[in-house]
Amino acid sequence: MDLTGRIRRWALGRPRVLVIDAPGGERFRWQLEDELDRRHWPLALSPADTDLALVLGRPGAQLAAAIELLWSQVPQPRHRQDIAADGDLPAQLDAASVALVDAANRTEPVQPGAQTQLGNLGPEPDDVDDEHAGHSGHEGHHMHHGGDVAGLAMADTAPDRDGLTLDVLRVALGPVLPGWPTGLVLTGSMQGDVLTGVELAWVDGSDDPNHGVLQATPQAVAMDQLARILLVAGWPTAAAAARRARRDLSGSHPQRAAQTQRAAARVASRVRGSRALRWSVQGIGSTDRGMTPAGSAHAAGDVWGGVRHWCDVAAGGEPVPVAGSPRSLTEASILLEGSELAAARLVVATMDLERPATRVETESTGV
Amino acid sequence: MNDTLLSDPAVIAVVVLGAVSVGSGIAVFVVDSMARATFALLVSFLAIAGVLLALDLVYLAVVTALMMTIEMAIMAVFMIMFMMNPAGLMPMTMVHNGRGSAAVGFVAFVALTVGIWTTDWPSRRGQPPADTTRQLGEAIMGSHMLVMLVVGIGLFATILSGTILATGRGRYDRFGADLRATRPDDPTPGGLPR
Amino acid sequence: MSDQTTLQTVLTVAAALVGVGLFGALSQQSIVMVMMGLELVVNGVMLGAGAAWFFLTPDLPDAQMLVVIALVVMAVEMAMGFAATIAIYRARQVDMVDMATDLHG
Amino acid sequence: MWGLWTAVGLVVAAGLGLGLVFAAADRVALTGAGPKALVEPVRSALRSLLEQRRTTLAPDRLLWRTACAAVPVLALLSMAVVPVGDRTLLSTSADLVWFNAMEALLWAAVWLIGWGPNAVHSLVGGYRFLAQGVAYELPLMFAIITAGLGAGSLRTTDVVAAQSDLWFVVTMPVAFVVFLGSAAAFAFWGPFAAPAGADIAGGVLSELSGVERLLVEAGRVVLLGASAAMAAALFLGGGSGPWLPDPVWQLLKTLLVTAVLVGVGRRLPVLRPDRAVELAWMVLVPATLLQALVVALLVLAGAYG
Repeated sequence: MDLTGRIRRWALGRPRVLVIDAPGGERFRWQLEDELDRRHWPLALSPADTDLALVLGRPGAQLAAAIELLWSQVPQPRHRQDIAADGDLPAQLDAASVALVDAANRTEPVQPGAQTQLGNLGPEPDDVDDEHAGHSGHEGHHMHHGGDVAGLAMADTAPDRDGLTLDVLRVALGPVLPGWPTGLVLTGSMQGDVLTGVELAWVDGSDDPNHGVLQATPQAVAMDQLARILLVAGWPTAAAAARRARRDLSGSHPQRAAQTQRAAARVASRVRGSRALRWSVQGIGSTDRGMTPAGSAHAAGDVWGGVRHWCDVAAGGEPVPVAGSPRSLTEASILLEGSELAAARLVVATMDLERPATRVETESTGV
Repeated sequence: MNDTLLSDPAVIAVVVLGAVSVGSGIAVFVVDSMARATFALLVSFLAIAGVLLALDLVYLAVVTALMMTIEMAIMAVFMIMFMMNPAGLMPMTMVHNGRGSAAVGFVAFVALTVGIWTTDWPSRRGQPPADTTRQLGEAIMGSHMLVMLVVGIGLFATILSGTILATGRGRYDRFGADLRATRPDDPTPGGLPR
Repeated sequence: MSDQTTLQTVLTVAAALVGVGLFGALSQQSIVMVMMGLELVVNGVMLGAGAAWFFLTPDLPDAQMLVVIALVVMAVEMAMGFAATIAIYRARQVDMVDMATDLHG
Repeated sequence: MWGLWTAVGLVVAAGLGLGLVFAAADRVALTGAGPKALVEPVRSALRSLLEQRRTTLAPDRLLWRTACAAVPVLALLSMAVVPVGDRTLLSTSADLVWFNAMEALLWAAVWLIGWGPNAVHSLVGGYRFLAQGVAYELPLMFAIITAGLGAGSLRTTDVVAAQSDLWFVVTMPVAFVVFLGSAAAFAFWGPFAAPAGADIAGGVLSELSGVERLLVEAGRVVLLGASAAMAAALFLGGGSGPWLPDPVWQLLKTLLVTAVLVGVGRRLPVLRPDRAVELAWMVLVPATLLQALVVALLVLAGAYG
């Protein structure tokens, strides 16, 4: 093998991975993430950062279309692989790695799509053109003619919380984002980074008949939720620790049960005891506005309450009765109204959202 | 002293930077995009900072670069807030009385230039100090202290009046009509326990 | 180039900046753009003061002080300009000088 | 006297070297993979070189690309006033302000990286960076000026020389901590990484790939490395120390600062900017002003010789 080839292989030896899990594949996603952690393959945050796109499970038609659009934005060299649940995971990842190096050896003239970010993936491809970031004209006032440029609509104005009528952008978040429930799409207006007119919907998700069956202890599920929250909150080292604890919890090593429990408790108490995290997320998504029914899982009603709740469950504490804890999308969208983008991401990551049990055709959300 | 005050490379640098400064100054009003206009203005300032650097006014040059960059970055936010079409995706003109303004600008330039080239400038008086920054600092803290006091008070007044003009909320909005609220009612709470 | 020619060249550049700035400040409709014009004028003043210090009186700090004052003027102009823009916009949804003149109607 | 090009080359090499060290330490702390992770920055850099540059719909390409290239250049320019041994590439009478000005120019560059690609997450990252920049600029300025105040000079070599009796960190602990924190904020790293946060899909970095991502990432770590070296020079006495030659001491101190910065920074979650910004305005600005007052009084009392 020549030197360039060798360098290329070495350089791509730790590809950045975008994991796209069709709903229902949680348990399998855990295995995949464990394997990625073992190999030190980092998770990509955006298509621009991606080398390998791994698709888990069988995405439904709408999700598949979204994945297609996202894939079009990934720069070369790249490789996309559908990971089968019943296959040998390490072998599949090895194959993906080899295929990536092959892709790098071919010089394909394909340009990545000129779409904006994955945050712009709407439920329908047509919606993508409606989102448009900073380049905002004031359609609503003075001599501006509105219309659109490069297929992008100009921004409109609307009253905002500071009493200034400034630009609003139509945005759509999801269905694929890091730390985001795959298949969930948030549409709304954004001023600066404040979201209004929030609507939530699930895209069709999975074609898998085993959809939605997660065979895991509540403790492991809580640890997974914690890992997601920590990723969104920007604490990668703690998120990795939570993933490790999740692996041990979902593994079958009865002889090491006590050790596993101690490790899980350690992770939970580290997160619970973090003053910086508490200071950062306390009060976000607070339900003071009286939107949440009493007895919800979120004792304090904010993200920090949620974090504490998941920590308690993850540490193996008595499973708090979570009467009606999976929230409906309507409830969630009311909670997200008027929150900042970061706050909305944290709130969604903290929530245990109810997924539709069967395939749902989403009606147009009226973007 | 038979040599010139500025070395030849320095003269070339000054002339080139001057041309860049004027060129990007013109670009401010030519480009369609507000983002580009803002950053063209920044380039103009940075070129002038470069000239000041060549003239051995290091502190002033660096402070100019520092202040103007911050100003332009903040201006960028305002431009997105208030400008229609800040990215210039749709070319448009937003001028009034362009001809008259151009005439005024041109006449000012010509008048100044004629004055500059017809004046018999005196030759340099005295020697530059070893440390120009120290010269300025000692002036500020010594002979010209009054100027700095006035400037300081002026800036303080600007902070106050600017905030009062810009904000839409007063203390009655934050602490209630009788000012009795223990915690201010703000759209975003912030990080301090208040 | 003799020193006098260099000084005159630099001052001409300063004069050009003042001219361009005047044009911008007078012709633009948007308040933000008007402010940019004014800033260019002050930019020219700064250049002139710096050149005067170097070529004429480097032993005195006065010209340096002038540059400092020009910087302060720019900062004040910016701050007050934006504050006024927000105030007008809050009241009238207007950010153009032409429309702001209607205020006295 | 060094030749100009030798000096430039040395500064670039020192900057890249310190950046690489920082990146390696950061990667070790982040992955917990042990010494094997030390080569990861090199691998990432090569990977970026292999990668295609991408574009977005209706970007402002000129400003975007220029800004990406500006980030490493500015980081290296700030390295130019860091004293290596007892001299700097660029010794002006206002070194400290120069260092600060390069960080201010970084504002414009990072803002443009967020603005350029015309994408939601990227723009939000740009907004966050500006808010962060405004909030940390003043504390940083006061922290740097405090060191200058103690030395009675804005020249970094004078600041190092003034610490022959007593390291400035003893009398200026607040300034030292604020300096390191602000450096992290300007490189949007660690607890101040909100402009590139995972919640906005990488924020200002979300649309970068290939060479551009490499340039920006390299600029960030070079700035952090340069800041660690600057902190060692301004507050830890630069190259002074027994037995070993000066540059070795300086390198050791820089490595120590790097290790502490990485160790503390990676232990914390990202601080949400809307909260951290209030802390900066209401606590750090008064604290650094008080620090400057204390140092001024000490100067009057003749504590710095």
